[in-house]
Amino acid sequence: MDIITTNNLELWYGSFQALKGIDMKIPEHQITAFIGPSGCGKSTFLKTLNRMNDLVPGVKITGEILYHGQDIYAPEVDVTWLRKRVGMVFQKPNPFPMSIYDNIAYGPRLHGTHSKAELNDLVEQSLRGAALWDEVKDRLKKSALGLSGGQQQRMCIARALSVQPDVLLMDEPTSALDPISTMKIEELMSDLKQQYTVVIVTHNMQQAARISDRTAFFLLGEMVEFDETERMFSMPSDKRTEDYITGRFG
Amino acid sequence: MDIITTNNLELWYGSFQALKGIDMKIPEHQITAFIGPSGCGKSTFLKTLNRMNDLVPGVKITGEILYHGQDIYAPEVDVTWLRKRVGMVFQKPNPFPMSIYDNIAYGPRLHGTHSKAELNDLVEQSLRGAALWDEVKDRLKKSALGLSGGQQQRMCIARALSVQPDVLLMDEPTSALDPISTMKIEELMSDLKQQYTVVIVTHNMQQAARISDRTAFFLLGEMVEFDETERMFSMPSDKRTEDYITGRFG
Amino acid sequence: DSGAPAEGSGESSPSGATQLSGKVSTNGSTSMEKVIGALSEAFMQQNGSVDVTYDPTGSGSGITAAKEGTADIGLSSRALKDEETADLEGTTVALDGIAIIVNKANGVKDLSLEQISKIATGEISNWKDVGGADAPIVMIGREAGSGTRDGFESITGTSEKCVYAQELTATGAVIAAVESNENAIGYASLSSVKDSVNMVTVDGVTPSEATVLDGTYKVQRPFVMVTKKGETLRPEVQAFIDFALDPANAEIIAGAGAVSVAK
Amino acid sequence: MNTIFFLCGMTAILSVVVITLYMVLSGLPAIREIGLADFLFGKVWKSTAKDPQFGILPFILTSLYGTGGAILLGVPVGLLTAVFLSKVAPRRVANVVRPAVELLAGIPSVVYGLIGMIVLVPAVAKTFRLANGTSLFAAILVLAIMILPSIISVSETALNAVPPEYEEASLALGATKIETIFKVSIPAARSGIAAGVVLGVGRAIGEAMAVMMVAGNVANMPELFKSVTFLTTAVSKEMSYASGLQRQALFSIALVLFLFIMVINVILGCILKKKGGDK
Amino acid sequence: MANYERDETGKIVIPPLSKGRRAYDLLIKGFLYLAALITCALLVGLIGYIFYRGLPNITWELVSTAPSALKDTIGILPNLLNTLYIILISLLIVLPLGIGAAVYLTEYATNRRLVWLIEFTTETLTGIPSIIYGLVGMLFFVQFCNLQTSILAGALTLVVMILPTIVRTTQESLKTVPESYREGALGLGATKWYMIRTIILPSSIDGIVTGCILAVGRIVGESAALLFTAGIGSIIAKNIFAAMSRSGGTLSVMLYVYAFERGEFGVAFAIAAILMILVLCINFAAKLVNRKLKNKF
Ligand SMILES: Nc1ncnc2c1ncn2[C@@H]1O[C@H](COP(=O)(O)OP(=O)(O)OP(=O)(O)O)[C@@H](O)[C@H]1O
Ligand SMILES: Nc1ncnc2c1ncn2[C@@H]1O[C@H](COP(=O)(O)OP(=O)(O)OP(=O)(O)O)[C@@H](O)[C@H]1O
Ligand SMILES: [Mg+2]
Ligand SMILES: [Mg+2]
Ligand SMILES: O=P([O-])([O-])[O-]
Repeated sequence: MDIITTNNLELWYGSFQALKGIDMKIPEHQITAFIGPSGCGKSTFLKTLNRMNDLVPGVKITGEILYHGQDIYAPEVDVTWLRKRVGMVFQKPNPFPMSIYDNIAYGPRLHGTHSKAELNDLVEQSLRGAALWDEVKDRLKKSALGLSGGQQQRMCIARALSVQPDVLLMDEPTSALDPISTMKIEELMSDLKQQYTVVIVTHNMQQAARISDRTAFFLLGEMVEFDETERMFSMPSDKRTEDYITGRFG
Repeated sequence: MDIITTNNLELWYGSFQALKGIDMKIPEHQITAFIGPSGCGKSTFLKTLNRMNDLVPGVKITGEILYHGQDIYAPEVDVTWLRKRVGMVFQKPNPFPMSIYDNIAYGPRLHGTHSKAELNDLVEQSLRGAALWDEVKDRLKKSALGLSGGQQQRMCIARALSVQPDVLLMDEPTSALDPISTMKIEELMSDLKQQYTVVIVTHNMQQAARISDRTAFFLLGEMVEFDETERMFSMPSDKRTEDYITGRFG
Repeated sequence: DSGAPAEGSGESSPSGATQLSGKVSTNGSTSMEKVIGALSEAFMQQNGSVDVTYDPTGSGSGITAAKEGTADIGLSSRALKDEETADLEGTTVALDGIAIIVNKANGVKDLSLEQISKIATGEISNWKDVGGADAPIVMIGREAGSGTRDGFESITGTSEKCVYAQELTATGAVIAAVESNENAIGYASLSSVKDSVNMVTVDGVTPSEATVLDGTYKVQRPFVMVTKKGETLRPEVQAFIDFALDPANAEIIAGAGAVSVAK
Repeated sequence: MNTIFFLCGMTAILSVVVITLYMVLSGLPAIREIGLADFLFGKVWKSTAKDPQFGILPFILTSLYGTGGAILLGVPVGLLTAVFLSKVAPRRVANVVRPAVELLAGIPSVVYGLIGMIVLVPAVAKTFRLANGTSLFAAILVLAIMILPSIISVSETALNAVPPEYEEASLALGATKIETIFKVSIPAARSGIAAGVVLGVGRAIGEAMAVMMVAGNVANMPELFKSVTFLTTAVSKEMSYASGLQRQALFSIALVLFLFIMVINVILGCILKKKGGDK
Repeated sequence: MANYERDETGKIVIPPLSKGRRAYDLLIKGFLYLAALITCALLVGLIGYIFYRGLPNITWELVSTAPSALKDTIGILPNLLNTLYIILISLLIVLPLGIGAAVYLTEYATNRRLVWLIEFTTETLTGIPSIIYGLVGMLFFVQFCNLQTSILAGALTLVVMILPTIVRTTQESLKTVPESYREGALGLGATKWYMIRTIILPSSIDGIVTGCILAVGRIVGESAALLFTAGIGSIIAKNIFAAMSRSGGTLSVMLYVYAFERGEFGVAFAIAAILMILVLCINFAAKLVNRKLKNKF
């Protein structure tokens, strides 16, 4: 089953075309990785999937993005609902300047959960889901800014989980982290795919090879190739992909 | 003849010792290169030679630096005189925001030359000395900021020459430049040593090997080895020097 | 009409035809501003090289300035107190009526001194009690220390008992406040009152130059030039005081709205 | 040259020392004579009476209430305007409103006083059916308008400095823009906003001329619709005429005002330093 | 895992934003627009009213004559001049002082505590209200230095008041001068002062100009500090030196005097309109300089 489908997606920042005719089907309960050289449009494409690009002034989008068959750019779509279902984790860990508890409870409160008990439950669940519960359960009321970088990133994942999304979009979630934290998060992602669909942008081809089920290679706003990760890295069908993964450019 | 001699020079930034017991004799009319890994104290040592380190708050210096036999840290020494004699060129070209002419004339004016004819002469001489005259002679009144990076750096060398120094200190003068500009400046240095004593800091061992007569290798604030360049690169006497020039660290 | 005073001053000037020069500094009461302004303007027209300056700092500061010698002439819009006359000399140069003013829309034309004092103390608080419309009375006065307030309160016997709705720091402000409030009553230097407000008659007497001078209009106070006792004044300073006292210049003072005492 | 520049640098210190010295030296004698408690907590100010009374509680309370009222009105409007400018307004609209705010800051205080006196005071009297419109309320309105620009500009700066990552995170959790602003941006900018408020407090407590023209200047205990005297106007209204103990007492009021301001400055300094420390 | 409501084609059905949240959104948005509207309305109202009342009262006679008590006329020429004099004198004094202090702070000072102290006191001066400046100016300049109520005393008082503005803007722009300029000059054997004179100050001229403009704005609008120090004199002095030693009211002070003390509202509004025009010009000039500043770097 494909959870997200894009048809001939094009995107302009003003007069600059950042995405060119992208057709992609993102399968449910798998990890899909986007790779490509800097500036090729990976982040841009990721952000169109939960409409975070709406915030950029001067953006123009044509084509379709279907989420469970529903066009997410249709006028009747409530973007807050969409973003609740399609969560996002950013490159740099970005905890709110509040307590760990309040960080995690932020989303649920927003969407109407106010009962103390329910919130406690959700916070614990989410933190467990992000493999952080044991490390922080005694300091939930402390500021989240006091966590280490890796912990902060896992907390951000927990925060994204707290609103019970379907899909998790992650834009280079480990590029600001040390190797050990990176490893923990990679492990976490493999766990997550049991319940969630994960889409990850990475500049690290080894990472894509290690953790993803399918990989898409972007170049200059085009999706050059999209295939099972193993096949892509062993026998890419496009010359440019091959050049890229063998390190000939980028 | 040695133009500069240091005896047991030590330097502290606050409580951090950046230079440890340096004894060095810098010969006249030669190019002396300082090499060593980042943070080893090359720039610091260079700057003590014309007392540019005086500007850093909390600096403490012991030992002696003799310039033509005179201790430059002696109380009666006029530091502006010293800096006129021992000129300096910096890593990043730093033209003043004025015309090329005024940039070059800045030093002479400073030291009391105001006659128009003399200034014109000096400007031409200095620019010729820095192999820049032909390129800029028609735009002397234009802003120096309009020059290319390599031209700017040669202009800075011309500016240093304009006050007729003995010694030119250069701190990585080509590290911000493209290969062609670098080559021009290396050629220029070889010309300059006819008239001046040149001391150059470089992070580029090939450069040191190409242009210098003697090379000093610094490590963690110590001068590990100081020898003729050819000998140093062919048969270093210290194990650490060998490790460094063969690329085993740094 | 500057021709007339010019002649007069020539006669009264102690130094006769000799050219006066220098600076005369005056300092003090703000309500004397108009009178001093007019006098000094005329005086300087005649004596081109004398510079008369005026610092509107208030009567208290003016008296202090005279005492400390920081000004040649202190200006006070009240008579000197006993303890002040010990080392200061007060020369009354003019009298000033204190007009009782009401809004143009107010029908009340006359008040007795007693009614005024009752209004000031708040005993009478509605216009209907003094023959006006049924409306609250808004009493507007000056700040503590003002010569005008001092004069008004001592004559109406209301010292320390007045209940004000507003205390404003200048004559003009009082007039403006009365002008813009139908229920207001206030007091202001006669010299400054224009026809933007109504003056009530006090015990039937209309405030005017004549009634102030002959004393039938009771609410009045002096304008005083204060100098140090027993000190010979510089000729230009003496000349300025004489100029103010010269009957030939009474018109200048009258033009500024006050009543000259020169006879 | 060093010495000359050093001396220039010392002028600021010197000025503060001289100001403090003069304030304290000229303010203390009257307090000593009247008695600190009687001075600060006395409810009656009759400075020229035969048996004068110098209680400045009415002035202190008026200044506090007046400032409080101005903050109460000015902060919501100011903060919301800042939010509007920083987060909501289309750029073209913001480019019109922002200079307008700057202009508001540039209007001299006497001009505010003038309009307050001519327009506001009669309007207050009419609206609330008062015999007399000069009042604490009129002063509060004028002060609220006068502190608006500083609150807006300081808050806007603070809001603009909120890292966009915070807002992105919130939006990505399905918050609306408004929810994001009020639940994340404003809390994150709170120390800057607090600085704006404290700055406004300083402005409001120190304003003299505009207040003088609309407050009525009677030494009443503060009531919303009565003429009142602020600390600043208490000083300026009687200063010209005062002598002796009355004059000294005025300097004592100024000393109290000065201490208020110094406390506010210190608070402001602390807030700003803490904010700097966060970064 | 959520179960979606799906329509007949298999598309999921997306529920709209909950009523409560939508209402909250709308309400707050309403408040935001309201607040901005209030701010703008205030401004438009204020300025419109000032011009409406003031412009008709600006006559040639008003701006070209001195007031005469004899003729009972009002003119504000002396006050225009006084304003100019006070601006000139204060700037003349405050510029060297303020720039000097800023240069000391950024180029010379090595003692961290002293720097902190100077910056702290400078900040403190910003917070002191003008009425206090007025009082201390009266006590110190007028009485202690025996300058009398005079333009000089007023200007000196203002010097202290606007010192922080000059120091801060100069300091800001000194900090933007690249360190490499300093190294370049010193490396040629320049003394510090020569370097500052020839490189540092010329490079930060824009910031200094901005400071001046801000200071002029402050001086033009100031009243409380000047009332007790420069007074309300309205006589045209023979020259600026004669003017310095006598009382002189600036436009703002005279606006207060004409409105509040004399009830001459026509004149007051005329002055208010003139002041507003000045403020507009000052804001415009500051923008211009700022834009130039941005282009430069
Ligand atoms: N807000 C924007 N406005 C204009 N152009 C933009 C904007 N954001 C991105 N771009 C441009 O769009 C192109 C794609 O950007 P994008 O951030 O998607 O690249 P990326 O593949 O994520 O690169 P990286 O690996 O560096 O993150 C780039 O050329 C970029 O300069
Ligand atoms: N102003 C200073 N204050 C304190 N420590 C300093 C200062 N300047 C340099 N240091 C320290 O002194 C040591 C030597 O610095 P220096 O700049 O001389 O190194 P370098 O050999 O020139 O390195 P690079 O190749 O990176 O320029 C470094 O550890 C540096 O951190
Ligand atoms: Mg990216
Ligand atoms: Mg270096
Ligand atoms: O201004 P007065 O002193 O006359 O009230």
